[in-house]
Amino acid sequence: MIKYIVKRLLQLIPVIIVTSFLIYWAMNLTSGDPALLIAGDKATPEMLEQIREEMGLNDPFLVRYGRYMLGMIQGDMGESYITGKDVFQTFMETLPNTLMLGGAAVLIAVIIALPLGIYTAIHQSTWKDNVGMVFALFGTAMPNFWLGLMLILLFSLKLGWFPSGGKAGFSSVVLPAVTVGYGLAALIMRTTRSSMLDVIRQDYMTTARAKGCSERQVIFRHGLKNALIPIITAIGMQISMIMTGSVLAETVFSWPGIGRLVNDSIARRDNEMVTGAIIMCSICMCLINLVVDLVYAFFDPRIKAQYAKKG
Amino acid sequence: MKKKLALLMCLAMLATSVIGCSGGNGETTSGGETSAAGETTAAADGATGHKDTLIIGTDVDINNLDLQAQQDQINNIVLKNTHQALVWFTNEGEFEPGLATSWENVDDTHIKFTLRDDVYFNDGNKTPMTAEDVKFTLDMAMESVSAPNLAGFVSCTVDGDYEFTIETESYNNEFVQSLASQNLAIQSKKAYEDGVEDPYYIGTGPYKFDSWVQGEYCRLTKVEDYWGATTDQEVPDWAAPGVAETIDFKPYVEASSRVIALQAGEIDVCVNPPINELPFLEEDPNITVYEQAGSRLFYFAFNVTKEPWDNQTLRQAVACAIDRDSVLQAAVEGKGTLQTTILNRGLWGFYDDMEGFDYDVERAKELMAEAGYPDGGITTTLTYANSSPYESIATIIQANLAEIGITVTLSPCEDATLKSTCVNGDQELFLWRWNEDSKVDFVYRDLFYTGSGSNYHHYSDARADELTDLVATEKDPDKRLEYAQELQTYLVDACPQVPLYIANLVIAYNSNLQGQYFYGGGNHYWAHAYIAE
Amino acid sequence: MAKKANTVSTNNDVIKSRSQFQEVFHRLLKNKGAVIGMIFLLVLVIIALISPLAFDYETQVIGQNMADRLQGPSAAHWFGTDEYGRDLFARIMWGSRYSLIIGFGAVTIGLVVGTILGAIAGFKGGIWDQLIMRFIDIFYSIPNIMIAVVIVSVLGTSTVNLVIALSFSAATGFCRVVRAAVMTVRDQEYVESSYAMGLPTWKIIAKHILPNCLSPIIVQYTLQVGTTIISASSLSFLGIGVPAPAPEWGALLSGGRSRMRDASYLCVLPGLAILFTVLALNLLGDGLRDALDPKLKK
Amino acid sequence: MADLVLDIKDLVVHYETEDADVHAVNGISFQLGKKTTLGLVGETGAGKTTTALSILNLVPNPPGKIKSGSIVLDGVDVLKLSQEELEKVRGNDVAMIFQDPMTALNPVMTVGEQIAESVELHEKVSKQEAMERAKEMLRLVGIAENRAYDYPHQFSGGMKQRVVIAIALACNPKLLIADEPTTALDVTIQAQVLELMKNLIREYDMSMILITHDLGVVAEICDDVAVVYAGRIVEIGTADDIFNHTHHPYTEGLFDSLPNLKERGEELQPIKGLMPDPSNLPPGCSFAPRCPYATDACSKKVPELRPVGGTSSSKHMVACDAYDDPKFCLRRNKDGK
Repeated sequence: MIKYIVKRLLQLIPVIIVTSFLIYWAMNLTSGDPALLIAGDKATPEMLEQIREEMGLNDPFLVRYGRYMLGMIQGDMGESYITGKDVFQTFMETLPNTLMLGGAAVLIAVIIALPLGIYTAIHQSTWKDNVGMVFALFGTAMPNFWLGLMLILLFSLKLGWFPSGGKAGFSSVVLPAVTVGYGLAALIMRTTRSSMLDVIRQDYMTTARAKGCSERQVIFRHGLKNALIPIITAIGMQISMIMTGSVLAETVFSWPGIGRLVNDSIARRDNEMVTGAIIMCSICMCLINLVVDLVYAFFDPRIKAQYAKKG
Repeated sequence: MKKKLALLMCLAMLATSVIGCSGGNGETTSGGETSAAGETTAAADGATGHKDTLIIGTDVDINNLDLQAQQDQINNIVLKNTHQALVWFTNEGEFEPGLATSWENVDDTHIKFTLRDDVYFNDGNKTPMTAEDVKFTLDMAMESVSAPNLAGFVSCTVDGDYEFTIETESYNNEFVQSLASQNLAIQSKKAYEDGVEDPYYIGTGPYKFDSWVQGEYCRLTKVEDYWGATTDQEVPDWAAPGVAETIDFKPYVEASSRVIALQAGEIDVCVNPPINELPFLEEDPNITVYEQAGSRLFYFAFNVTKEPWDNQTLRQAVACAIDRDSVLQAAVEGKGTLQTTILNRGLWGFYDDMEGFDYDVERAKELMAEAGYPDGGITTTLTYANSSPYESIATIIQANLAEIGITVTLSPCEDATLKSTCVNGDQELFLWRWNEDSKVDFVYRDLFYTGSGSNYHHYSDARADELTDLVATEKDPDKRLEYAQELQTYLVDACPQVPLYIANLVIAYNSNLQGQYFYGGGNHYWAHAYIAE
Repeated sequence: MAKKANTVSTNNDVIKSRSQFQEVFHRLLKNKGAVIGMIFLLVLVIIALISPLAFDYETQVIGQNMADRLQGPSAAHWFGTDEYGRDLFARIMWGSRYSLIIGFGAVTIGLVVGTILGAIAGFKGGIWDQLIMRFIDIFYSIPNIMIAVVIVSVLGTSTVNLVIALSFSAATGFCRVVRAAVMTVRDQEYVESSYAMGLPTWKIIAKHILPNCLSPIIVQYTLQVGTTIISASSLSFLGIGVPAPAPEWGALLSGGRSRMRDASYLCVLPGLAILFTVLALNLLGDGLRDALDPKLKK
Repeated sequence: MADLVLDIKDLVVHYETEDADVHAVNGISFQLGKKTTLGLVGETGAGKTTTALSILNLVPNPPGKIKSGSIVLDGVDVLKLSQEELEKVRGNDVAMIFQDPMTALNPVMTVGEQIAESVELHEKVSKQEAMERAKEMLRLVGIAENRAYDYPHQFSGGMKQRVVIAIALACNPKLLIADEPTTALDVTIQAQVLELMKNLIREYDMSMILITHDLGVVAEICDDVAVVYAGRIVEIGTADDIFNHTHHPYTEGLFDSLPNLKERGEELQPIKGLMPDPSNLPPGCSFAPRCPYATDACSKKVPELRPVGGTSSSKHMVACDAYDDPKFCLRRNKDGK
């Protein structure tokens, strides 16, 4: 098993290299000159030139990229042009916010989606099923920033239950988490329903009933455990959606997360910060996918056997 | 090596935090939780009956608190409370003694200053602030991004503990005023030499830096043993000790949620509330909406080196075609003032009586014919930043110019792209803004002088340059005023840009707010503000 | 599985045989949701086609009359007017053109690119497969909004650039689906037999493999259009979508968000337009998935 | 009779879907005594499995509906039981073995757990005791004890069927229903499993219903045999009656379509025609369209089971009106095979 994990971590290296090259190259192409942003409106051309020299912006792209990667290897991801703070440190400061938002969103999504998915699977093709499906379809169809605005309109404006933005304790994470979570819940619910439908038809469910298990035991002890694998895959795949969803939720709710950090940095042409943040994003996602794969083994002995054999 | 270990260790911690991110259990707390937010409790302080914390909701993220390495207004607003400059600039446009009690011109190129002798830094061991610190700060500034603020500075010689002389390249009326800019506030030489971490946090102001989490909040705490409180000498108002225990600056980038946060009591001050939501705020009894004339000028401009905009008459025709009233209405719903001159309102020598080019479509058509384009037939692009007022302004100007046969395609882009496009002179028409509330030279020289970095019009005219220099160096005040007025008339006629409107300063705050000190340009002074109870 | 005539016998009448396409269509019609979806999309396409005739772009869609600014929905203006006095109903109707063009445009490009990549990866396997899949994983690990933001800031903001930016994430989706479908089909006996018959590779791909990947592709296409329309509106929300004064739904929504309190219809109505369009696409997509995949019959 | 384990009276089960109304079981009745094994024989789709599932009231509910009839198990009518009572009966008094061992076991639970589960359900025992019982059952069906902690995917097809048997017999039920237990296995394993089931039945003096379409298996194991066609029993009797004194033309057809080792080269005569479509059965005797002896009368009335008498046992009954005419005799019996 450990060997498998190490192998997966090693796979990160090519991902980091290619990602950093792509992003650095793309950011290099973007119009707009960082020196201008740093020096502000009153800068004289000579000063701009001096800043560019100082920061090595005039060097050819490959030299700058090489220097950047050299720094990366020594664990130094460079400083942000604008704030002067170390990229890695800023990222680690903002990451907990995104994880908190992402975690709450996944939690809300799972709390809504699992029972609803199972419920609609059990009562297949009845009106209950259709209502559940409409709920799911609305989730996937609704642009989540629009949902965010409507939630603000209703819950913080009219009812005043939750703060409308900013990060201040738990109550402030609720609306953004629902905004990101609802889209997630819709996808997870559809997967839960379809995987439960497959599982319900399996013979071992009839065996369980023949043993005398109650309907509840059959569904939850036997059915759910088998259905969890595709559901976990669905949640795993949604991780990138959490990051995307949160970029928008963070903008609407002024939530200081990675999405907004990257978005602002791109606007400010803060190349080092953008490249560093996106690399760390992809590392996080690869790690999360690895964790999801490991969770499989916990749930499905057949996959654990493969790891043992392969690892 | 240490850093690499940190990187790996963080990756592991990150993985575990993902699994165990139980921190995110977003169960809704009991409904109706609208008490004043913010971690510190709202215990009333006995003496002057005010709340402990003052929370200011800003519309932009604070990005860099190293005084001389940044140029953003939001950073300077925060730093104004922790650092003090040699010269104090009042919100009526006057210059009063700051840390420097007096100064006088020894000759054209030398100015002698004397310092207060009772000032010390908030570094815990009350290191006194001396001329050495001033010299160190100014020399450091010349190497930093803030060098333009000290245009004309040659050197600074220390004459005694509390005296020093600055040598300038030539006589300049406004040199002393530039010492009032927040980037040039005096920093502690000892802090830098002792290798203190982030030495730029050490200042002499009534508050000192406490903590800053990017995107979340920036917190300043009151300095108990502040020099202004312990000195026996007479202390000017601006240097009085602070009142609230802590001041928090919280960014709320989304305008509507900033306003809701104010109404819900999460923040005490809402900077730049969205104009269309003001009626809701005015109805609210415990919120005051304050409005005063501003100083930020929004303008529409030409790249005068680009065909056909090098044609002065054509530019004047376009100036007459722009309906500035509806621009003002669409952009800020009338909360601003129109003007003809190119100088920011409230600056010395502001002169608006020249004839100019008011909205007059007939005259515009005549000028078009005169310029050689009787039926227009020009197609051009208008480049502007994709943030809020510009889009509405661009849409209106597009419609206005269509009426005189000029088809304008809109090309919005990010601020960064706009700036570099304009500096490289690739743009044809563009929208931008300029905020200046102290030095007129920063307007004439920076915007219109040949070769200046911010001269996006790429305008170059010997007469204009000559007048700009005269305004800067003419000692006789009457003559200087004459030159200023002639320069403004000349520039308006040359019409490299069409000044659209000066946006009013609009700010909403908790009605119990006391001790605030507002500036037209927006860089307010919060050191004495508090919420009374 | 050459075209197999399906025998459908319903209560004793003569056994009718139908081509595969009619069979799918028949099953599709039984799914109420899919029918609603199809009807809505049809209406939308019609609106998109007739809007240039019904509304004159210059005067009604982008023309300004500050006089009747910010009027609520009324008889004159069914959806009310925005802050420049432009009729919201006309703008939303016209906006359908943008959403459809961006949605179908980006996904079609994605389809072509993705299918080619997927077919190569699935069919050739080996190092090709590794190369392409690693590349896709990279795009997959970066959130697609961020990719789009970077691309748009490189190319500049315009509808065409937006379509290109959005076709990236569409392509990754198709590549995965096609690769999976090709892989399953490749091992079937009839593919081996066509090898035995000496058919050239590209013929095998065209004649045998792609037709059988058709159903997952169709389903992916329909669902992907929905997601792309949402991404387009998200980019407009972030300010880098279709430039003003084009009435793209995302731009309308983003413009209306500052008016949430005093003119909430400016924000609600474009949102509903996006919602129903994507809902219709999803209903149709689900209906197609059930109709095309007999195994999933209830 | 006192020692009656199971008494089914004209059980009717339909599967109602939008397209059609499938009459799977159209009035099946039979009794089963203690320690006897009844073989239910017939082509696929004749309603054998549905009958078995109805005994446990396990017919999948949305489409399947038990129209009428009673199933008295040990004196209690199963169809009248509430859900809780049913759960007590299933696994305890009556247990079932399924056809395909590959999918009959829960892939994510260890074999030991799955056996222990049925023990825990019916007897108030601690987890450890249940596990011990499970190990004991495994040993009984010929699987090493320490394999209790392995997962189903680590067992071969034959071994899995043994586990299913272990699960069924965990609470030593009175009646065991085996739905084509060996069809999915290859021949050698088939013999071992059958041998195992024969010993277990004798040892636990259980009665069993064996559902199969393999006459060889029936001959080896079953005491009585019931031939099922289109949801009805057409002939029932002891194994000897059915094999040696076949009376119903369908049974004769079944035997004819079997290759006979003695006379090689004899041409096989499959029964002509196809199984009738259960959603619209032909009128009268549903075998009439394919019956070589059919007359017009056959398609008028549904033939009832009538005792055969003669040399066969008292249990031997046949549902064929051709026997109204006493001289009627199957071709098979004429040659005295």
